[in-house]
Amino acid sequence: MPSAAIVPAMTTAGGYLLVFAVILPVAGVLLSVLLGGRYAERIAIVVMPFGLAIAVAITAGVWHSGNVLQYVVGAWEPPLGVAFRADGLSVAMVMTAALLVPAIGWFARGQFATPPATQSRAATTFWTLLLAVWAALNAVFLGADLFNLYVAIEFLTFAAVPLVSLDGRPDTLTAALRYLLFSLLGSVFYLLGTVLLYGAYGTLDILLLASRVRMDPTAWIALSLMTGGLLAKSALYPLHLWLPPAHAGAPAPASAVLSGLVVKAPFFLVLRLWFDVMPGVSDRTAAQLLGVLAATAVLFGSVLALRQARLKLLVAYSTVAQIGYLFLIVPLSANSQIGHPWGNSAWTGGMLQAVSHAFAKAAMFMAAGLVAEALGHDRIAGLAGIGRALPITMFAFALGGMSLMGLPPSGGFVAKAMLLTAAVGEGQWWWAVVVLVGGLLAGGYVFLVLARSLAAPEEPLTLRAPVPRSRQLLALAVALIAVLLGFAPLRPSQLLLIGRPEAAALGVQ
Amino acid sequence: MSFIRDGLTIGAVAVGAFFFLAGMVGLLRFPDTLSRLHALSKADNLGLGLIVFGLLFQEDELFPALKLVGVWLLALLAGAIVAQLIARAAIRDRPSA
Amino acid sequence: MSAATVFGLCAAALVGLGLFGVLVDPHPLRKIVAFNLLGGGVFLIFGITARRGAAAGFASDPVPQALVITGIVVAFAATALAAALVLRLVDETGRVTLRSAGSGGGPSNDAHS
Amino acid sequence: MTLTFAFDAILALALVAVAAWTTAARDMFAAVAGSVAFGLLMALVWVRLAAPDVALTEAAIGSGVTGGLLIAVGARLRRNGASPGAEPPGAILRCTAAVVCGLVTVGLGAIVLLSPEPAPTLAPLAARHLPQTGLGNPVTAVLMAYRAIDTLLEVVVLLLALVGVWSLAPDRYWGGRPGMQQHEDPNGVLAFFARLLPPIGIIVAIHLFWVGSVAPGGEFQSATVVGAMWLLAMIAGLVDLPPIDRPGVRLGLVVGPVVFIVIGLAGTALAGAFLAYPPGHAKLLILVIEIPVTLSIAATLGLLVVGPPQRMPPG
Repeated sequence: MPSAAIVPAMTTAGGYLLVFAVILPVAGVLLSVLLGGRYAERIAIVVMPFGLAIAVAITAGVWHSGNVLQYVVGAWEPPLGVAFRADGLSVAMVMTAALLVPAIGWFARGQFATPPATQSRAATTFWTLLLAVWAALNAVFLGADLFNLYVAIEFLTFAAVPLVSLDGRPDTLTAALRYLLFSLLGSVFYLLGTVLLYGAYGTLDILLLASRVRMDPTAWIALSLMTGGLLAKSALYPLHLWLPPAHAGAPAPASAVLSGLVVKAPFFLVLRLWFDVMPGVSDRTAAQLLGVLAATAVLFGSVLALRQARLKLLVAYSTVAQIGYLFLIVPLSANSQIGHPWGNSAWTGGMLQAVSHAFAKAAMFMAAGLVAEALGHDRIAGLAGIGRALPITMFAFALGGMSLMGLPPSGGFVAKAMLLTAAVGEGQWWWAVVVLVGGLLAGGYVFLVLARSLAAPEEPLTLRAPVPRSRQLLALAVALIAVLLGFAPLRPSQLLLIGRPEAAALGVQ
Repeated sequence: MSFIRDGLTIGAVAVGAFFFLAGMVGLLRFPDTLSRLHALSKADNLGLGLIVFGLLFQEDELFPALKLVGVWLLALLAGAIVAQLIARAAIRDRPSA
Repeated sequence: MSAATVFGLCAAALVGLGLFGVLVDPHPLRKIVAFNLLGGGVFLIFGITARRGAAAGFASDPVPQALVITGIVVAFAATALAAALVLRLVDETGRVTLRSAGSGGGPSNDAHS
Repeated sequence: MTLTFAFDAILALALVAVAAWTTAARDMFAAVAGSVAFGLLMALVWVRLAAPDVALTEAAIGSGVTGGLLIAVGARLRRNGASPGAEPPGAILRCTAAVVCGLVTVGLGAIVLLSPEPAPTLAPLAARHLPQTGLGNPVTAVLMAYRAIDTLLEVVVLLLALVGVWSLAPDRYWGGRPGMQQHEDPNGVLAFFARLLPPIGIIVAIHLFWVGSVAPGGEFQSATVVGAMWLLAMIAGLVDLPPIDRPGVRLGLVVGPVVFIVIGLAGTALAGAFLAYPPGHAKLLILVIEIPVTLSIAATLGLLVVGPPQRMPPG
């Protein structure tokens, strides 16, 4: 049982990489603030390959050792000190961020390029905050201490909110303010749960806590408070109201970061809480309740996406729906009949959904941004002919949409197929219906856009601005990653099991 | 000895608290900003002074005692300045002016 | 009943009051004020946890105390950012409200071109 | 015992009463004033909970700087004659909210009453390792040694908030000076005050900083006092608000976290872990970190209060 070797007090070989994954982008942020707008873009571009290299090294380390990487900061052992820990789950998300952030950064050069010797507010802020988002995401995915994770999600909030209102229009300011208020409320409830757990069990370290936590009212209330707070931050129905205006109002690269990556962080913490910190505390009713919210999000978000008149809002509402799929993990694995949640294909399916949605949605927002730049608007009714004018862009949009629909061979297909398998295997067929109907609705809104864009325009389409081919190809590349994820094997992934207690004993292949 | 010190402390603090109370009543009952300000700053400065005076008897060392006096002086200074500023603002914004 | 319990009940009341203010007050600045009350209640729970953890010659567990100090600073940062957003919104629109073209979940969100 | 209990009970009731009044007050300015009073009462509660470090932080930041910021914003909203653009939500929504809040309160209250006393604690561990840090104040030890990574990230969070606030400047003012109103009357009482107080304030700040290693105090409290003195001088018009792209300003903002990270990295080489201190040098290194961190926090707090640029950049 290799997992039994995880001792909270030990720094493993290669553990220092975890600290660097957080500190490197932080250093970039500090440098950007110090040197100002002229250098922010260059600093970000220089930091990115190193950040990617660190993520690859972490992945390799976890994969080769077959065990978690761990770093004890300052050599102060938990529970007194703070540790960072990378298991299979962390690696999947860290790698996703490390691929997407540079891709989005490269894409954003077309929009936020800084001409030499001048400064611009939006560009400086964007590049500084892009690195800050990256640092915060890594801190969330690698954090192993509940309070350190609180600081990390607040870090993420402060990095993400100003991205929404970069253009300074009143409606984006309103969206940013609402996002901030929802997010702060979410964090404060997370914090409340954290202190209740500390008061009951005397530690904040996730591993130590998992070994001490009991099924008692305090744990139960803490779990509800923290889950509620995190749901508000990840915009699960009915706490989704802030998301569409915020994600649709932000500049396209920022939307791609927010929709693809930022909302995944609170979801990730929900998984940590339900499956790592308190696996025994969640009961069937609570898990089913969460499932009902998730299912409503899938259906409601998809229907609203169908009814949108603007492309970016359509994509944003589809995020509301796709977040619903993620939370189906909870009812499908929390009380798995196999015995351990991660033995179930819902676990892998849900994580694959998180990763493939990140790429698919980023590609779709990039494409939507290019369309809006080319046309000067993003009204769906006025898209006729854009498919012929920007074929690569619309192809990227279609590939991303394919993953959302769950068409083979995309990552979304495998993810949804695994969720279906799990729903049937667990005897909870009603979630299977939700997955299928959600896929059909997604097909509806994606085809709506594609059909419109391929239609012949009434008058010849004139593009307001030329769209560089490189940016279109970048969107396509990101969409292709989402599709290639579909060649992942259709069974519980070994990588995601690394660091799961008892996973080895379970003998899942 | 400690009995006398405690007695002095209790007496001074009680009188100080009375001045605070009087200031509070003035703040609530007086009709306009300026007279309220008058009641408040008078009572506050005196009240705080008496309380600090009372607490001095409980201090054996010089430095903490000096810190207490310092607190009073700073509060006095800040109170005076703020009262000035509020009074000016009140006169400027007076509806008849 | 110990001091910790008294202030613990007080904290519970503050969390409820603050949450109510955040949820129902229409004015964003007052939402922020209410949010600070809510935060105060949560910090107080840290305080009573610390007080109940008095040991080893410390009258209060230092770890939750340090966490609260971090929390207070973060809460201030949040207040400052929210306040700046409110001010900019007022400069742009002359109104203080969270309801705008982007409000609500309906499909009528395409008000601006 | 009963007397202290009575005091605690009255204090707790006063706190709830002020909070209720703040929530219910019709005038927005009254609500802001209520929140300042709330912060001061909270500081008293922290003293009663044997947490003087937190009491100082609460008084300085929770009540002082936050209060100043909210008053400034409230005054500007009033000056702009901003109309409240929305009505309160309907009765059903209010009732639902009240029920939810009531449930949260009851649940929390139940936990408070049911929790064991004494509670689990890390105090013995913190005490055992205190000699390794060379510090006398365990709270400073948690902030600067055991959980230094939290403190580092938090200082950066504060800086990010400033980046966010600055990003709200209109484009034409980018790089310019913040727009806070100054009272430029060189012979006025405020200017007098602003000349008299800062030297005293700096001494207080140094004192707070210095005792922080052995007694209540430390960099956050000290930084707030420094920041407040700077703000006072700016409000009184003695010093102008700095343009946000002045290199000195930028340097002041980042020097703290940069030194923090550099010493942390040095720890990787010299003491075996990021943010570890070599034995025997912990106190000195912590001090070396704290001085620039105090400066950076002070600068960040001050600039957060004065807000985004509102004047054309020079040149």
